[in-house]
Amino acid sequence: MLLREVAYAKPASLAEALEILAADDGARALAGGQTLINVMKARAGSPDTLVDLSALEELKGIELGGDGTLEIGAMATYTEIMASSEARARPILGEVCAQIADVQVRNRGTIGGNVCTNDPTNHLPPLLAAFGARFTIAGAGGERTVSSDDFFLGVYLTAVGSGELLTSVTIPAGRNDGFAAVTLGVEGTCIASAAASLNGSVRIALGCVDAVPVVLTPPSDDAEAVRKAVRDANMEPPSDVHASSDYRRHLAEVLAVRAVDQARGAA
Amino acid sequence: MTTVAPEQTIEQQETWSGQSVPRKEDRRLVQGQGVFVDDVKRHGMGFLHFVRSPYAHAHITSIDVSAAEQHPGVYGTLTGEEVAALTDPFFQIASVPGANVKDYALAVGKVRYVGEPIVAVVAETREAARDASELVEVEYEPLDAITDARHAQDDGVPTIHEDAGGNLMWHGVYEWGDLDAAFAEADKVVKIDELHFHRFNSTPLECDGALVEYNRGMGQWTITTNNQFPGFAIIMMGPAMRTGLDKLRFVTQDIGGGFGNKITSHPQLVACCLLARKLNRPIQWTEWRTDFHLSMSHGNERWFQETEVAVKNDGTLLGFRTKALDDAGAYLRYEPLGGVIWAQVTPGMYKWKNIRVDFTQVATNKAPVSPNRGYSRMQHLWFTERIIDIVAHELGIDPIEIRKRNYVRTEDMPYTTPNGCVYDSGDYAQMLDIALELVGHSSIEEKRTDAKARGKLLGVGIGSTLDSGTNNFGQSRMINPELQFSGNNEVATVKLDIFGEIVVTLGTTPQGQGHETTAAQVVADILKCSVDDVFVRAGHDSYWNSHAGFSGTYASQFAVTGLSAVKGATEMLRDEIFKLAGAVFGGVPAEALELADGGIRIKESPEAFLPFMACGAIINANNAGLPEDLGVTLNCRYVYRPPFEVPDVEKKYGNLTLTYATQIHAAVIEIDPETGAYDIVDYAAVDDCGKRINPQIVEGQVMGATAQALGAATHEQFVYDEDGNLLTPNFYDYHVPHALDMPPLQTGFVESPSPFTPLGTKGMGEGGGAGIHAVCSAVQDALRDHGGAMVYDSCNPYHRVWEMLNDPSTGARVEVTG
Amino acid sequence: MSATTERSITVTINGTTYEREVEARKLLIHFVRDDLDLTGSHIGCDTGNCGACSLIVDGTLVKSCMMLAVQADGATIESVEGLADGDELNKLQEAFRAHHALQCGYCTPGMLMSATALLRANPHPSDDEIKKALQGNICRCTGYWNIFEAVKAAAE
Amino acid sequence: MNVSGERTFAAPRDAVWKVLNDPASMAKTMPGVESFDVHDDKRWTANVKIPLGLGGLKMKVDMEKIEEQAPEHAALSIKGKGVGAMLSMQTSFDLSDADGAGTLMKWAADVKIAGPVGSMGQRVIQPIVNQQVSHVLNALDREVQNAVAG
Repeated sequence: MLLREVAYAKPASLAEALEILAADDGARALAGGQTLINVMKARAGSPDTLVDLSALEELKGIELGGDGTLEIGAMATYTEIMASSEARARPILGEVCAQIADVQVRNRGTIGGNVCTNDPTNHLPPLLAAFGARFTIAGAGGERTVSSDDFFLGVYLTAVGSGELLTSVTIPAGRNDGFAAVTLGVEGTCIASAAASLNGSVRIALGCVDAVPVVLTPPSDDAEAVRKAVRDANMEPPSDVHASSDYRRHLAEVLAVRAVDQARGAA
Repeated sequence: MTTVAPEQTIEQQETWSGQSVPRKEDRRLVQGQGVFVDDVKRHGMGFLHFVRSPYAHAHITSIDVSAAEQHPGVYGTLTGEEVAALTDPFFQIASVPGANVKDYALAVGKVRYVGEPIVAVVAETREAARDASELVEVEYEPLDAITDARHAQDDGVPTIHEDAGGNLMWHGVYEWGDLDAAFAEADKVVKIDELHFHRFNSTPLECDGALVEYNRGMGQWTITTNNQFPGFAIIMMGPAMRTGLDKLRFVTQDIGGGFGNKITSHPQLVACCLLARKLNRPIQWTEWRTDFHLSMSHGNERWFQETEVAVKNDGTLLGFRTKALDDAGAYLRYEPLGGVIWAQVTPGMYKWKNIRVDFTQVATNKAPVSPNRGYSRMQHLWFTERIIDIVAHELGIDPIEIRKRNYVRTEDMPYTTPNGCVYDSGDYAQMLDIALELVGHSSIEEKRTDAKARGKLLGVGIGSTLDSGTNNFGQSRMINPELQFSGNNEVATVKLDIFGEIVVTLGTTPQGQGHETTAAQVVADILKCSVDDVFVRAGHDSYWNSHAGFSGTYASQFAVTGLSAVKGATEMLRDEIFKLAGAVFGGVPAEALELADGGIRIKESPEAFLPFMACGAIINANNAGLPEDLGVTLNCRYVYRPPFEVPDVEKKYGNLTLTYATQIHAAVIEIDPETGAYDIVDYAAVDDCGKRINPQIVEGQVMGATAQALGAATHEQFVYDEDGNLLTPNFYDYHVPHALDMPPLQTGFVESPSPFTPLGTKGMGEGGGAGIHAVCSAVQDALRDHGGAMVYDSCNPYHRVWEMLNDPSTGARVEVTG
Repeated sequence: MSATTERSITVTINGTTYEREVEARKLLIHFVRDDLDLTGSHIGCDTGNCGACSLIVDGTLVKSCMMLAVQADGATIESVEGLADGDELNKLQEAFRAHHALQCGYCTPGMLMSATALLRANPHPSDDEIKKALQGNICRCTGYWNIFEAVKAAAE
Repeated sequence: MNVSGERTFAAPRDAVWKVLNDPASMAKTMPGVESFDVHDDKRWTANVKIPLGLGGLKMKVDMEKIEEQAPEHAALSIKGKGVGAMLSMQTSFDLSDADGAGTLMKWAADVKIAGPVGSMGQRVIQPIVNQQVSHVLNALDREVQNAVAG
């Protein structure tokens, strides 16, 4: 509670938002606020200015391309994704969104906020990494697109640089996906998570085991190959109250297999 | 008489008592019209923010508040130095060495846990107070921290309270029976190296708070607060503040949950009082969640070491000895008084005759402990239940059979325990049967097979607690002979006002227990009126409501002390109404009169009817001509004093509490062996609290206590790192149960009225500890054929279960000899 | 519009329109409780977990501790104080009372708002849907079981 | 929290040693350094704003060299004070000639974080510390290269 003093702006256009962000090194984008405002309550982080993105039409909408590619505006809320008939082209996406936190958080939390925060326990970074999603970032110099491999840089750190904004996430076509997690309580915070995508190749992303999703591409989707890929990643997951490093490493293996099984079942 | 009716619906009865009357409290609460402490505002009030210690253990070398005081909107500050000058240290309950601890409202010279308040800053707005608190410059000289009680007395460890000369706070040996004979008689001795009861609390959803006003002319403070035991707070605060107890007026209306955790807010209240006087304005303090987790009211963490159990081959339990090590945290706010309450339930539910508990309490650099639902008995009962399951496992006896073989039996009640406590009534075996039936125990092996086919490990477990209620604080004499406690009391006033309104005032501070409703039920039965005709004042006001020395809401007692006081006062009022009517009707004897329809009438000629309104009007306004010696006021105050004997301090023998409500829970769980994650798939909670005034409220307490137990058993724990940082300081990492976590629940009850109480009631509401053990027991059962780990800890999150599956030696180490 | 640390906002709560100057940093829950004296909604945590501050903002259920008051400018808000019709409790409030779905009553306002949002979107929820809809509201007194019963009863 | 590792610099040992023992160079390796103040050859202070994605964390960091054996070993005590956090860190560097060319630095640090940031959870803190450490090492590499080039 009781945030430090902060200035607030609610730009009406993407251009205006970028202008404010570029002008003020202490400015931060406010998307759904379901993480940022809590960090500000703890005063563990205190931006000088909040740039409210809620009026930016450019960041809204969920579109399904003719080739099955999904383009999701950064400000799409989890609830909107769950309800979107377009997003159902990749069914796992809505299913995973439905497991995030609770109704209230899903009503305000956004896909852009989730990935830009990149808290290791977040659901969407591993899922989007497994998809091989692409992230469109706008800045003063125009737009650029980065792959999920290049997007996630660390806890609370992504390729979105100072003065830039994530505008949308592009997800290639595919249906053969899985997601598995062990959570703190039923559908609570992830203790470990794994997402798998078997659309052409085998692509697995592990959550909660490192600062960024750990992406694995085992040569086959059989359980032993998946387990070996996890072991070969030589991860040193963080230890905390909820799990030791060893336990997380073990869960990563179990959950990777489960996610792959689900993805295979979805075929 | 004992009645059993697990699925019974409540039928229309002649009395209000025994019926699930919807609560009087609810109408305001469902409309957001409750008045909680943070809802109360005063003109010109200043908001208080505490600067808290980032270190678990450090000398404070300097404090500079000048920048904070110059911050816009700041009214002033209070430092530990000022507190030390203006107040005396809080009275200590312990004998030496704990008696020498100096505890003040703010840290003086040293900080002893992360989150300890150091400076209070008051400002015009909440935000300004917090902003200014960031400008307070505190210089520290960090010291090593002690966070593991097992090492608190090691050579070379830092001393937390230099005045106490070490980290030992209190030590006492409790021994009853003949241990040597018991172990000589035993066929087997089961040795359990160590068991651990973890640190958690009930985390009421509303945190602490106060609005404190100072009346300079009267030298008196009005403290609007959610403290749940004002009677205790004032005896701590008055002497420390060098003021009379009546100068501290406590006021509360609605409290957002307490569970014991809101008993020890007196240090913060003193800071508020000093600032209200210093700054000459009302002081508002609201504690936020992280503050609460860091600094208030953790439950006692306890180890049971070198336990030995003497047992016969047939499972007859002869005795046990153990070393109990209790972690009090950084200050003894209610300790060791609370830590030793376990003596009320020394043998658990079993006929053990020979018991030795070597009890040690130490200080650590963690938040101070305080009462917490099931306080201290929960730890001990968990331990006795652990013994039962471990012994059953080692001897190959069915955990159900060993319990039934050793239960104190109904025919033995009232039963005197080896330490002189008296179990008033109960039928444990019957309760266990009901619990087992409710979880479908007869087909448990088929369910186990079915679970196995799905790759899951099924386990079934039992947990039991005794909710000892209405205590006499008698244990205090055993920890400090100078504390001459041996009893307790509670008060109520019932009056008929001038327009015939029935008004009840209580001394209690309810936090959701429905006192307004159950008190009205008792009154309505005696005055033969409707509960709707009875107005029970909400909340507590120690100036204008009834109030006795230990008024409050704590220690499972309202149904005994509170309602007995209500009963006594109402009966006095009833008798006065009879007397008055007799006189008004011209000398009609009481036997010829009866109460009916909100008034009193002559039985034989019911048209001679005096409504309550007329009674109130006559006695207050139209009393000329009434007989001089009538002795009727229609304003009746009754103090209920539970019957107690003075305990024997030398032998630590004597009755410490009046009633024993009983809980037996059964849990069925399924573990995913690959991850250690588990689900509770069936759950039963069976409760016996004697006569139930309002079954729905009783069941609500049972449900709530169960939910807290399941949270504590699975995820809730206050974990510190070795530097003394709390790693679960909020609801993000301290996971309390959410809606989706709730298993299917069946409740059942047995009603064994207490022979010792006026209404046959027993205090209740604290019996959730049964659930903690039921889960531990079920985990152990599930692992039986999968490594056979013995559950060591009262909290078993998934990683711990996984560790026990992988390496059974991470469980408790057990050895059997003989 | 440039960034400011204070601004004037207008909100309509339970049919009454309020216009106030607020600091940008003020959370919506503080604004509602402290500035507007609508103290029915509560604060039970500081991490957005407990849901005691739940409000319906422009038809959407939110936790008002994770929203700035300035973000609610122009919004229509519903809070617990608006549920009853005068002194007449609504069906859900009556069901909470009849089923003993509250003890201390501190979580109840938020719980009622979550249940209200649920029943509006889904008048006949299944048991699982009720649990899922209340996942964001912590109650420490009841164990939720009676709350599930009350919501189910109100839906019938 | 203990973190440790190795780093090879493409520079002779004395060049690396020089950087490690130059307060001004070392201060520049701090993440988000805004200003610094050298008190003497053993003690210096930096004002930093550690760039966390959700807003910078301002800290005043005091550093003191507590051990020194040229040109192979040094140990520093670092104490940071910010509103959200208290940082305390003991770190040591051991230099040796790398196989082939360059200098091998083995380093270890014991990091303690207290205050609200410390209570945000190790799931966040541990990776953040690793991120900041790699930031420092990269900055150190740059300083070494600058020193060699300069």
